[in-house]
Amino acid sequence: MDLCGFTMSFTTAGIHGLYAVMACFMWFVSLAFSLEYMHHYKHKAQYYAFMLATFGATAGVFLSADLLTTFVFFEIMSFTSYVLVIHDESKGAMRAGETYLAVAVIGGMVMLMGLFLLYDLTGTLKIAELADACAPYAGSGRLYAAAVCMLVGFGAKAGMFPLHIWLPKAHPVAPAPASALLSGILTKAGIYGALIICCRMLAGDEHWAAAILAIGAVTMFLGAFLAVFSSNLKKTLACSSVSQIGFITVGIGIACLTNNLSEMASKGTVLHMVNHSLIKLLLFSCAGVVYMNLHKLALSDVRGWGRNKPLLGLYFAIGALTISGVPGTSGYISKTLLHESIVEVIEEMEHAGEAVWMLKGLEWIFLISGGLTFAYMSRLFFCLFIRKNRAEEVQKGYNNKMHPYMNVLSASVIALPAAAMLCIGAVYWQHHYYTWTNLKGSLTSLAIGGLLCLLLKGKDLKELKFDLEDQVYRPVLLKGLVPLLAGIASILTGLGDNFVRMLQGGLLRQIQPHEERFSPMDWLRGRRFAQRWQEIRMDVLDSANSLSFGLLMAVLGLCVFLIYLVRN
Amino acid sequence: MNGIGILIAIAIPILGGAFVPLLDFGSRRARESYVMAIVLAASVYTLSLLASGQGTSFVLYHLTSTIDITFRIDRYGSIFALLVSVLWPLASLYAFEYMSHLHKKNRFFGFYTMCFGITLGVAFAGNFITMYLFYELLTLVTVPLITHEGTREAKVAGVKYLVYSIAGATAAFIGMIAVLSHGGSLEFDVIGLGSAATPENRRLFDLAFLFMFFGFGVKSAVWPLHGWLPTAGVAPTPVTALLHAVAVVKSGVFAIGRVVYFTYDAGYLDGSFVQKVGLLFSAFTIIYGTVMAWKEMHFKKRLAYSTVSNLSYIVFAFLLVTPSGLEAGLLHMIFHGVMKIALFFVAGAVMHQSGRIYVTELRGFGKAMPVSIAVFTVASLALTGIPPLCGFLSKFAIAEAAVEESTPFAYFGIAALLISAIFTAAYLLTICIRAYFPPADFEPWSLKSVKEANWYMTLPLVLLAAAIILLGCFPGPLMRFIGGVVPAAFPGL
Amino acid sequence: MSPVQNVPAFSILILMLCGILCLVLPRTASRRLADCAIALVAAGNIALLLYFLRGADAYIYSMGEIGAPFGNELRAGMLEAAVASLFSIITLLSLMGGRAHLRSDIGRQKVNLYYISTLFLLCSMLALVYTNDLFTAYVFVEINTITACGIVMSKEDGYTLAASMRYFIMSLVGSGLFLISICILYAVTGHLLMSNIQEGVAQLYAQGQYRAPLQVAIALMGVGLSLKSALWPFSSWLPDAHSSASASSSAMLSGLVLKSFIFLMVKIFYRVIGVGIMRSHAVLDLLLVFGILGMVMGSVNALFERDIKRLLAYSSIGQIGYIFCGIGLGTSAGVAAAMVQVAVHACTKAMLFCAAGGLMDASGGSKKFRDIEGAGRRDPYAGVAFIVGTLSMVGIPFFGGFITKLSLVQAAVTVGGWRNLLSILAIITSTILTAIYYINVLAIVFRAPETAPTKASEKLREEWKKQVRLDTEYEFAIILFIILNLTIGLQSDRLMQIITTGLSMFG
Amino acid sequence: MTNAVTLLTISDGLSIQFASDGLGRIFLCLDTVMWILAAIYASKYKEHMKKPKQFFVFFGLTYLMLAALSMAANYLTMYLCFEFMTLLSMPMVLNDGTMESIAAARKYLMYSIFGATLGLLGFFFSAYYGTSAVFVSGGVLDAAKTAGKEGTLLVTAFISIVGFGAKAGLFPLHAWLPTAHPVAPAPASAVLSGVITKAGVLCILRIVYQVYGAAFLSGTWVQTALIVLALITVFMGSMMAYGEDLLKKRLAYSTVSQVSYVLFGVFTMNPAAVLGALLHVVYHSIIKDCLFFGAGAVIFTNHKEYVSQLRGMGKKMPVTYGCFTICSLGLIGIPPFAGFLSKWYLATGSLSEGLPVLSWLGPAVLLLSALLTAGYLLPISIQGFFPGEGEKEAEGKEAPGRMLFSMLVLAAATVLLGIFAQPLSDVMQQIAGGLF
Repeated sequence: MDLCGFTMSFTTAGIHGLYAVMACFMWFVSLAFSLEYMHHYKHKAQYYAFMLATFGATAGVFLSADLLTTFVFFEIMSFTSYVLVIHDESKGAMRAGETYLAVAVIGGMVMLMGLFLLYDLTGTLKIAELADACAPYAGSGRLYAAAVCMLVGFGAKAGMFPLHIWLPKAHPVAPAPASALLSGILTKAGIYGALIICCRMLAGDEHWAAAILAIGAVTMFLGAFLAVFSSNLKKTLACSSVSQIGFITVGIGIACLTNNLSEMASKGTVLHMVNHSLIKLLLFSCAGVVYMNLHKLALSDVRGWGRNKPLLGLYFAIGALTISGVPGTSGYISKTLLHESIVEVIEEMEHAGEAVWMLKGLEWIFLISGGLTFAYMSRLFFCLFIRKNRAEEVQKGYNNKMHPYMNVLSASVIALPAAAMLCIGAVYWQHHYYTWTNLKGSLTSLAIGGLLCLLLKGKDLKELKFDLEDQVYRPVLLKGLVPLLAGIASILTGLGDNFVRMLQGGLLRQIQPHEERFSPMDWLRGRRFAQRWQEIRMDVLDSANSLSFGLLMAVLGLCVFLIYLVRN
Repeated sequence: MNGIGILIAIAIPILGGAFVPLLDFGSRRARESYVMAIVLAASVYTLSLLASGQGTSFVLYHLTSTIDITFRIDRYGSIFALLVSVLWPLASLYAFEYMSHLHKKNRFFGFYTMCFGITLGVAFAGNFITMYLFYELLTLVTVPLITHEGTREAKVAGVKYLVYSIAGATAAFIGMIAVLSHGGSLEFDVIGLGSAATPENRRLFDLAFLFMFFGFGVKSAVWPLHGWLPTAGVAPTPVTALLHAVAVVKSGVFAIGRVVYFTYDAGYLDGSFVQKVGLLFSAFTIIYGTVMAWKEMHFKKRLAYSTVSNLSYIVFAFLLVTPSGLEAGLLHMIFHGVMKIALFFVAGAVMHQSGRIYVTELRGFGKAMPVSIAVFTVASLALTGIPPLCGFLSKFAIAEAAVEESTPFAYFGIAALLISAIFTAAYLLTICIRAYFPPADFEPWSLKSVKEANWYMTLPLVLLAAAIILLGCFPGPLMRFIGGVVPAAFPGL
Repeated sequence: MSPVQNVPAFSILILMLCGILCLVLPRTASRRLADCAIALVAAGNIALLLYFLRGADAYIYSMGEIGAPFGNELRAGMLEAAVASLFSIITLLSLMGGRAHLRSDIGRQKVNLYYISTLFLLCSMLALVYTNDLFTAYVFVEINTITACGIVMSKEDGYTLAASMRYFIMSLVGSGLFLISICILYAVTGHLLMSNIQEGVAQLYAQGQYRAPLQVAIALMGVGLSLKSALWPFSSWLPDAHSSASASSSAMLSGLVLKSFIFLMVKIFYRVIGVGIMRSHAVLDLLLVFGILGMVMGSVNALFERDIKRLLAYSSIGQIGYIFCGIGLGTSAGVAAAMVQVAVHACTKAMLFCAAGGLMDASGGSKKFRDIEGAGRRDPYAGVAFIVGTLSMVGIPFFGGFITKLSLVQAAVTVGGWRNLLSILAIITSTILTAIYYINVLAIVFRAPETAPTKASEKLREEWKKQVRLDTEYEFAIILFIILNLTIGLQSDRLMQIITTGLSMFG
Repeated sequence: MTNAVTLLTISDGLSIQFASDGLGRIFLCLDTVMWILAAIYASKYKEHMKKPKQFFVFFGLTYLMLAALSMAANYLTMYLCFEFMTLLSMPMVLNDGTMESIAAARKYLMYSIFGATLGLLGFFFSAYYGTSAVFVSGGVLDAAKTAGKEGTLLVTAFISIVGFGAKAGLFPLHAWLPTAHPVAPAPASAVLSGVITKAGVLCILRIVYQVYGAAFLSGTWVQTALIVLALITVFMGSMMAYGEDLLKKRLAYSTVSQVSYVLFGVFTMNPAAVLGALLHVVYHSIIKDCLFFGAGAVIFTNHKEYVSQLRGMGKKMPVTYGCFTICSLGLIGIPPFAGFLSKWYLATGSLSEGLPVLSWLGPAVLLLSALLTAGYLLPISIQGFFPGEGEKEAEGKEAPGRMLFSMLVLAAATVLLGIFAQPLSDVMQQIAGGLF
């Protein structure tokens, strides 16, 4: 179908189809939940319109067969989702929206640049043909440039390390169903792009894979670290999304390293993406319920609210366990797959005799962040459902279960993702996943998690002072770069005008009416020595007429004659 | 029609003019009809001469063995005569109205009409001496016209004009005699120096050329010697319009054309040092003239400086010493004459009706004097070089000739042309803007006293505007008439 | 020996005779006698000129029968005849032109004396032109000096006496120097007749003897005659003398007296010392330089003048500079140019002085510009004469001035080097300056009275207008002058021929 | 140019001829459509003007000259129409009669005439060195005559292009745009920046492709210099717009930068780039006119000039702001809307042309400028629609019907041409191909 001036092509093959279905499911659940959530919210019409628009765009992104179509829907998705973010127009929301839009637009532009370079290099943007189109240019700088640009674009949406700043800010302010979708599906769109780059364009390129792994590791650890220290319910979940994206990036990195041969890596990545979407849908829904009733999200306020709400506790527990990768849950399976793929690569590299210490480090970070995940999830669970609120009367208020905290529809709807996760866990209940080596990995991370949880239990951790965006990005960009460029531009603009003004002031100055032009004669006449000269002339004239002057001149003339003639 | 016709054509205005101060006319009407009769007779007769008498020559008097006063109608001279005889009746008609409130009309119209005859003399001169004679007489006759108003300023302008012209004429005279005494021929039908241009006296001929170039350059306002033209702006408008835009200055340029094409020939001058000097000076004057015109806020002084620059257009074209250069120069001579006289007439009309002489005081005149300002706009568009009008044609022809020459000096000339076009737009169109679009807070009643000039003044204006437009769109016949010069000036081709 | 050949001797003798007769005759008779005598002499000289024009060659006319060393000789050629006839015509016209002034200036009883000195003045000038003997030349130089001072002193007001006394002393210095140089020449060559001296000098130069005395002789000769003919450094006496004299006398002085001495200098240089020696002689450079200075300084001073006669006097210095510049160029073309200027300037300056006289009559006798305003309208003859004079001075074709400028420039251009450049520059500046002050005067003379500054001068002018008496003789003279100038202007071709052939016969 | 109609033959080399070719037709349709919409808009806006009669006279005359310019068949006619268009459009700028507007009009006149005169230089040389007076795709230069003279001809080409660039807001001579627009009435500034700048682009297209010829100019220092100038303008325009608070001046600076997108495409002399340029001509006219109409509507109804005063107006003027937002998105180059396709072709054309540095630097600068465009256009719509609940209620009412009509048509065009761009880009493809 040719639309927008070029042919748009769509496909439902493989991952495209899978994720399209996932998108539909996610949207169904969140819309159903938001019926109740939005009940007493303002601008409902605007909310539902843009939710549907975002759904369309996201579906388009997943189903598109060539990168150009992907980009088209990608942009639409960015803008429509922006409206969701700033839905309740609070000051925080506006500022977060601003950051979100800036990152989205910058990411979009850089990705477009990547597309240009790629199109110029290979001549085609069809995803299917990309693999063999990029093969001849394997190591060339232009391919790397294109890939980097596209990675920046997709990475920004996915929330990878350098451009993750908008995620922790955007989700808390967005309405719960929206933030569920944001972290569930939209990040997956980013990952979808990253997947194409790594597994289609640069499959098997060590340098590229190493970079991806590095980014993945950093994101993984950073996300988890931030999550542990956040004191807001939704902010923790957002940071956990960042961390989970880190896990998936590592998976992609491994897949790219092994040139798509390692089946475990690719299966693990896909499975983990699915798991993460469902988990975030579940957890954010729970957070939504909490916000729906209390309109507060800070952990200190919400503490102890869920003590007498067993159903909510169950849902939250399922989510927490899956995300921490406790054996038996689908989370465990995907994490183990990823972990095993790393171990497999290490052995292979050891076998080939290359340096392996880097991958070993990666494995350890994998395990530690797994532990951290378990730590903050359990902290949430304990805070929400186990511990009592510090203030007695608040706790009493929470306890008396007079009105239902969520109606039947939303309860059943939230149940769906939980059920889906459990059955995935069940489907993969084959034995070989539970061999000792696999179990050892997850148990070590759980142990670390438990240890940390004990350490931090009871203490209220304060917010991290350091915030990458406010300290680094905004000052560099707004205070440094923009004024500099603005200065250059104003000099350039002013060039023409100042030149003309300088000319008119100096060389071409117009002689105003009745302005006396300087005339040398008048000046001379006015001078003092002019009168003096007049008198001198009168005396000279009088003397000139006297006889003596005549004789003097005659004598002088005679002398000149004689001297001159005698000489020659 | 033997040569005597030329003498009659020249004699009618000179004698007619001479009698004007002597006869005492009953009324203004009588004098005007007499003067107009004389001028019309002379111009009609001249035009008939141009049509029929091409090539006839007439020796009036043998001054010495080698020098005599001869008249000849050749194509080059007849172009200048055509311009003058067409514009003089218009200028006279204009002058009747303009001079209505000035004193000493008899004397003014006497000299004014004599000047017509003398200019025709310059045009029809057969050799250098005759042209020099009429050239000098032209100076003497125009001095009283400049000092007509008798104010101190006018006297200073008159003396300055006299000094410049006499100096120029003498320098030219010396150059002429140098050429004559070294074997060059002063007759205009003998082209070039021929055998006389031997290598050893080449330096002397160069010096003679420079003397003549700067001698006649005074009248054609080449840069260092242009001082008199702006100061002569104080003269009454018919004088500045006709003399300092058409007759006097054009005779200077006409004489330079004679020197370049008829005394020296293309073979001698092409690529020579003197040509470079000439091109350089004229190109610089083009720029100098327009820049000064932009700086000057006095209406007539601004137009005078614009004349300084436009004259150097013609000098530059002549000095390219190619057939297309000659044609371009002549074309601009005619077109500039028509355009500039229109501009001066408008300046005169504004001054006559409202007494305003500075450019900044012309706000809102578009409504007060619609016809004059409309003609002014047409003329300034033409002078700026907007295509359909005639100014563009001559500018294009000059640029084409310069491009054909393709030497660094020629390119400097083109650059000068363009810069001057920009400045012309600057100093003329801003006046039109002020006149037509006064600011919102402008009270129209302040111009209530200013009315459009009567038909004496507006008729010439309208005719000139029509001429500008017609010459711009249908220059065919005129360009063919000018084309006839090339075989005369370039016998080889 | 056709009868015409003895015209030179007869004209000198007749003038002497009539001069003496005038002493005794009553006023009107002496006036008529003087006029007739001058007219007769003029006719004689014109006949002689026609005789030469028919192709006769120059001849020596020995006075009396005595032999060479003691006898006296006259030499007449075409140039001498032309100059002599011109001088006599102009003297006649000046007398007629200035007649009205004679009555008012000189008073009744002294008019005879005036006529005597005029006749003797003309006689001495013709003698200088024709003489071929140095000592005779000295004698007539002395007579010339005395008579010239006579006609200046005749006006008898305090200022004129002082001016003429100053003129007299300076002239005597000049003639003294002239006498010394003649003595040296006589001592060196032993002869007094020009042709013999020339041979003597040629021999001396050939043998290289007496180089220094000869140089001194030439130098003194040059200074003496330059002083008499008012070359610039020696001309400080001229402005007072010529401006204070009455109209006819200043006309004669400016027009003729100066020119006669120049003619004598040319004759001595070319006939006594010889063309060969003179061609490269250093004195010519001096004459050229002083000539150029004269041209410029004369015009500059005239520019600042506010009195019409002084202005004309200074303009004479300028024109004399022209002549000496021509001589100084050294070539025959240069001398021819000088001779043309002599002829043209004589006519023009005489006419201008007579016209000035007329203008002064029309403005109550005052010479100041303030009063002369509009005088040209009151006395049209003077006005027209002034116009013709200005046009000629400025050098408009059809008038005399043009041919002088033409010939001088032609001469200057053929001469190479610094002379060429210097003279051309001088010509340009002097032409400009001349044009300025003449046309300035013209403007003043013809300015319409309305613009005159004060009411009072208005009434004054009205009466002056009434005073102008119809003086037929004066008008007749002015008309003749104008005709003379126009003929010189138009017939310049024939004038040039006469001069060139005259010069070729000269040596 | 086939079958040229000769209006007037002045002399053998000079004649005023008209002929319709692909390029001319695009510009003619563009002018006509824009003029109709502007006329509808102005019919309502005239209550706000001081001298409406004078405005409409010159409004019509300028259209006449623009139509003639697009149909001009030779250099002389093009120059003639160019000059007259300047002269006739100048009175529209000083319609308000304030001293400031007169000064701006004079500045506009002087810059344009300066540019036109530089353009004249090109005419002189092409008249002499060219074979046929009429425009011929691929250049009219006669190989024999220009054998030794390439250097000078390149210089004249550069000067005349920079000259005509004055009208198109190219860097050295762009200063008149930001001064003329704020003072001109809204329909005038809409037409002035939307269509009249395109006249400058048309002239440059004619000179580059149909007088000197792409083959003659491509690869030379002239091409690099011109591209650098275009890129400087692109960057400078958007940078200055980013910092400008006066709405119309911000849009003027945006015009300066957007028209240089087109010039960048023209100067890269690559079929795809030229296609992008032509598309951008159409898109930019549509979008910029709509933006100016929006700005005019805001000034007309609520007399608010500055962007900082417009917080929360979106609620009060939903339609205006809706169109404004759509067009801003189009201008930024967000895919579904019109702006994206032209940027796509410009970038790919430049990259495929393969000039040493400029091939990638060009698209980079274009995207940077697109980013800045987002920076200065989106905040207006955002503050308009989402003022944030703290702000007090902004007062103001919706623009009158006729104004909205024009804006709606243009907004619709932006969307439709964005999505169904294929027919338009095919036509442009064929024309762009014809130029080489």
